[in-house]
Amino acid sequence: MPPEAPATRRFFREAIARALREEMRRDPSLLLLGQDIGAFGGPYRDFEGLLAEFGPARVRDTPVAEAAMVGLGVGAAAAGARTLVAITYMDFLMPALDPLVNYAAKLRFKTAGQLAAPVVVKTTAGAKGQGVAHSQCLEAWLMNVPGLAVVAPSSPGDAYGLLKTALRAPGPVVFVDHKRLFPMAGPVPDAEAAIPFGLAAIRRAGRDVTLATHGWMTHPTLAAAASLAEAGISAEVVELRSLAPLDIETLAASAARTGALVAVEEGQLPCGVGAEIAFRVRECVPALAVARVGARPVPVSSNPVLEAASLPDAPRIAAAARRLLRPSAGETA
Amino acid sequence: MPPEAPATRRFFREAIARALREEMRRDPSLLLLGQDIGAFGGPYRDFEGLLAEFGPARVRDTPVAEAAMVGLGVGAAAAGARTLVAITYMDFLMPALDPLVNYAAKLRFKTAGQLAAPVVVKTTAGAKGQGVAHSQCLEAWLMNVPGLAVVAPSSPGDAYGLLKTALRAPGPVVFVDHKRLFPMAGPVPDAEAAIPFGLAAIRRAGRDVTLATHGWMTHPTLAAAASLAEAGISAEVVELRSLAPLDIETLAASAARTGALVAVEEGQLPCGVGAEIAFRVRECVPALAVARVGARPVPVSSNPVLEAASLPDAPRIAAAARRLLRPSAGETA
Amino acid sequence: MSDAALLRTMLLCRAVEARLAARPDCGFQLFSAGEEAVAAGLCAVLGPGDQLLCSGRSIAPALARGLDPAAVVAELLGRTGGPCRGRAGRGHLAQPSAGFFGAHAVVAGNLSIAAGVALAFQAAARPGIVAVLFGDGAAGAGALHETLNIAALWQLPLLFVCSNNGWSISTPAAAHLAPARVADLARPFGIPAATVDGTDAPAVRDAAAALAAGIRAGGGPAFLEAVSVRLGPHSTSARESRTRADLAALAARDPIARLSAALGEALAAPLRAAADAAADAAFRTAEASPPATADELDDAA
Amino acid sequence: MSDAALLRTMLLCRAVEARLAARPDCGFQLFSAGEEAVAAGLCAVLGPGDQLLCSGRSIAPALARGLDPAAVVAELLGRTGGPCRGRAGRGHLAQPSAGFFGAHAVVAGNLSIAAGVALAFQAAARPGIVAVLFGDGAAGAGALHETLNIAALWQLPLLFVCSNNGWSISTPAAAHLAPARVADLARPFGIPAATVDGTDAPAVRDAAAALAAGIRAGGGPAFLEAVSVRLGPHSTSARESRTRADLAALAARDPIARLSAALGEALAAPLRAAADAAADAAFRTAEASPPATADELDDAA
Ligand SMILES: Cc1ncc(C[n+]2csc(CCOP(=O)(O)OP(=O)(O)O)c2C)c(N)n1
Ligand SMILES: Cc1ncc(C[n+]2csc(CCOP(=O)(O)OP(=O)(O)O)c2C)c(N)n1
Ligand SMILES: [Mg+2]
Ligand SMILES: [Mg+2]
Repeated sequence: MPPEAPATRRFFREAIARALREEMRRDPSLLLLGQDIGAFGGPYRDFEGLLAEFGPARVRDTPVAEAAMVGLGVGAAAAGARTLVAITYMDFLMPALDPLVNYAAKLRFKTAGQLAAPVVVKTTAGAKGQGVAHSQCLEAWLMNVPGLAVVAPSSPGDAYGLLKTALRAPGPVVFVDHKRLFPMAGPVPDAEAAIPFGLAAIRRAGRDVTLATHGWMTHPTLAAAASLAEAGISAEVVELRSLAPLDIETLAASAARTGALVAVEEGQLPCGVGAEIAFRVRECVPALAVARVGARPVPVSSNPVLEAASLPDAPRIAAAARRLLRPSAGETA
Repeated sequence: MPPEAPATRRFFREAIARALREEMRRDPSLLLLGQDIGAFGGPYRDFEGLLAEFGPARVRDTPVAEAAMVGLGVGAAAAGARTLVAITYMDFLMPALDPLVNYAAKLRFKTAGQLAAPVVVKTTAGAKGQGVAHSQCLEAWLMNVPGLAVVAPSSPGDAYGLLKTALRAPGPVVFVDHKRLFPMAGPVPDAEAAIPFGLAAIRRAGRDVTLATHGWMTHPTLAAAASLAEAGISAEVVELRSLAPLDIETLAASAARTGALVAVEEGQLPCGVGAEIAFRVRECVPALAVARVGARPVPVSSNPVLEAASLPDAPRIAAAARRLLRPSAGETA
Repeated sequence: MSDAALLRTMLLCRAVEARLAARPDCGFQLFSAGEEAVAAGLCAVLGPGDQLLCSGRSIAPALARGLDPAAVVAELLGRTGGPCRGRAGRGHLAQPSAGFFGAHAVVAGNLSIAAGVALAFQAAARPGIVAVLFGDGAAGAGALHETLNIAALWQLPLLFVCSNNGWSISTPAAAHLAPARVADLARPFGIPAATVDGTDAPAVRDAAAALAAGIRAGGGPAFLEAVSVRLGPHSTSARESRTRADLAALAARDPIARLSAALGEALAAPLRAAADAAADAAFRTAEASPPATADELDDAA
Repeated sequence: MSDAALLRTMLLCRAVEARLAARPDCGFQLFSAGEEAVAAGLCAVLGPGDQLLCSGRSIAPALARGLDPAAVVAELLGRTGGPCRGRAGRGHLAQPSAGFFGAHAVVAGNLSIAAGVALAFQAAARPGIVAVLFGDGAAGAGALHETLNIAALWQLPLLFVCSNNGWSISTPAAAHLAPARVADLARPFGIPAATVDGTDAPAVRDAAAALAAGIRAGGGPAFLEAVSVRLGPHSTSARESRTRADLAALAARDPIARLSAALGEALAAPLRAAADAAADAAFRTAEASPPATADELDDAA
């Protein structure tokens, strides 16, 4: 949204509920499927009020059957409805990858356009005290699949705008939020507004290094930029927002200005988001100093000490930037 | 294997069957689970003879239930057996990622070493006329998961040696073969020999460019190197063999010598194997020309014309190398 | 649909598959020989407002659903005259405008998709029903359980049809499926279920009609198990795993021979000739269609 | 195990959970209050050679299985004195050496793992059985179907135990499960199944004993549904979705009150005091155990 648009401070969950409500009103074919999204309003209350307004035929509580949930959402979308399927945690997307990847992502191509699957799979990534099978970030897997769009907001305003676009997209979209975003509040434009996919946002301008990230990690990355500023390093923070399509132009332009790129993600590094954006940016900016920051190669424990130790945070991000800019300094993360 | 070891020419499937047979004899706890691996001998006959020798209690035909197959294999492995689960095509690994990634890959860490899951998931990647949901290469997803080993041979000898190591590994291993490898024959050492994980192999020495690849793509890549040689370009071909762990030393040493790296894979490029090895090699060899070659971002059709058009082949690999070395030449793939 | 029409449909399926099998360039195919009565009997009760989904064993289902045989053959041969422009082939053949939502080559992968189509029908108050055809092998997959449960809870207009040919590739049902009857799987969910001789086309039609009527009347999902035979090997690339004696016993259950005998050679012979002619014509038309070219890929991104 | 011993076990579970719930640093927990009779009754029939697997609602199952309460509490508090050194917490608590193969917080995720453990037992001709405890929510997952089928085909020594507390978070069983009785899901597979009042610990024990005896005698898998109650909200972070009246009705079915009443206050009172003392001691010991530090991660690669 343009910064001057009138906006009101809303919780992340409220922004999601508003996007859903508006799109449910606009598109009577839109169905919502998910565990505990009806009377309960969703595990994070981001579906609150929707059952009351739209009724149980359009807001459907499902069994714990992620594979079938996504299969139904995809099938209904292919048959003329539009659907949003809520998969509580991204770890539980695994059983549902078959309908999403083997069917939905292929559908438009394989039927030569006779069918398409305008389904939104909304799911929650990342760690917040729930342990090894409730904390993973699988965005990179999804970016690897042609035919899927993948978006990951970091703020209520973007969640609102990106979800609206997702709910109007011609094919499957995975909308990835994060457990730590739900307690957050931030400005959401008062007027109806969708944010197009494929547009990164510069969250902080800087001259010395570009920090690229997405989703929740935007916040520790901004904190890292602030601490770098105290140390006299001017960091630009680029938030990707849309992972597929990827806005390499904005990122490469920033990296070309700063000459250095640190790719930050909460997920695992090998074949991760950072590996991809590093490759793509270097295609545009060959002489670039590049580093990446991500999870340590260990499962994410529910133990708060171990969880924190395994994931990137502002000090580690800042340390990576400092190391990149002054390779001789020999700091450790 | 050292080249001088006495060896006999065997089909790929025979090399696999031999590794299985030897390990079944060595380790009486080893169980094989898979669809049609018993009397039928496996879809590619790579299980032939095993039922006859080891009986139906150890060589078990399963229902078409990939999630449970891997779950059972993992659970039995955790409980003191050793298991190999055959998942016919890698596309069908999707429903089985929950037990593999959410359970097996975490098990040793989360139980502080009380349990581990020495399971081998053997599966077949890649395209050969079977269409959009039977052709995918998902190695990059697996490399993204800490706690999984991933290997991908390109020859009978390596299949034999890597499978033996997989069947002795302390934790979960995904052994990825390829539909196009089964008709191939090649030398397999006469003496029992395992190939350690984490060792890449230089398949052809060269001076001008390093072509890095794995699995079936090794063959088109070698063909590309041969055609480059005719054009006066000396290409070194490094076959990774083991994707996790990754032998960056061998690859970086080659890239340091040649100054140029083309990463070749059959799978999709975004967050792919090439993105990862490019990043890792550049950490060691900063001033490096890098390109990657992979599938076009489209589903892989069963239509032979479309299948061929969507995947890398020797001419495209060679063209990418030429473009990388002579950026002004402006050739197109 | 009359018994003669059922025979006509089955003969067309057989004739098309036989011609395809004879071609060296036929590609990777799964044939329905022996299972035509399931496709014909089921499709006899589906109307234009209904949709059919099936597994990768799709040729007979598509033809029985009434797709233009020339277009089906064009698709199988990778020609742009196919409804999917030769991109999908047998494994993913689809023509939703003709009520054939499509094949999906992932075993059991179409079950929840079909339930989704039924959900869209229900949500839009569309009158049709959705039928999903799958094999006994698919019955061991968790997708069936999840889909039965949701279809029952939500009373979706969905007809589950299992062509139980007794085999999942080389594995006999006794080794891959504990229940003696696949239809028993529907019962805990309160879903009406029937088992019928799947080599008896009129019997399949009548059983399907009864169940479909219940669905159309708002009774929610139903389940039909048709006990069929697979006369040939699993696929064009699979070895035949059954003995000669087994195969001879199966051949005696050929649904086409059975209905031909019932209707009499005087009626069957001209139908056979017509089917052969229709199949020949379909191949001629299909071969005149241009093969797909790499340009198709430009449409994918 | 005597009825008094069942009560002792249940009281210990309740006392430990109550103390945990009272701590501000308790983390994300799922409690078993109301379902202790299922854990206690089931574990009463498991011997040292058996293994138990369960869902993320693991505290009562672990304690009922006889794990050292101090070690369990240490694990829950993230201390290195836990069997998993504080890495696993409630969601993945495990101590296989004590017959507790472990919790797994993915709903239905432990079913096929448990069947694998049973397969290892069978393959090694080990005499024990494996029990897997899961909720009604897990019964809608395909994993149950696939595992029932394979367990039946291979006659695995596996006892399926569903603690049907009627809820999957906020969703009542009527909205997430079509079958009226979860145990009915086992019947098509020919698996012996029983439904028992899960708030009656001796009844659970006796039903489990009968089914376990069948498994030990080589009869293959069995299925026990225990109709239980969840007295509190789904988790420490979930809102309570039920009305006060609902909760009051559930409280009347408290398995501990029920067995206490049956055995009489004279017997129950000292057991309660002993459980409280044991729980206090467990917390004291656990708190003396050093918290896990980041060094644990060095062991992961
Ligand atoms: C998920 C999955 N696993 C395995 C396969 C390989 N496969 C193709 S057909 C088939 C047999 C399925 O048997 P059934 O469902 O009875 O169908 P039929 O072949 O008898 O028509 C198998 C295992 C697949 N396509 N999908
Ligand atoms: C695959 C999966 N989906 C969703 C969840 C979130 N979740 C945690 S517990 C739970 C309820 C499960 O209900 P039930 O099986 O009846 O167990 P109960 O909580 O009643 O003990 C859900 C949906 C999960 N952990 N795993
Ligand atoms: Mg079959
Ligand atoms: Mg429950």
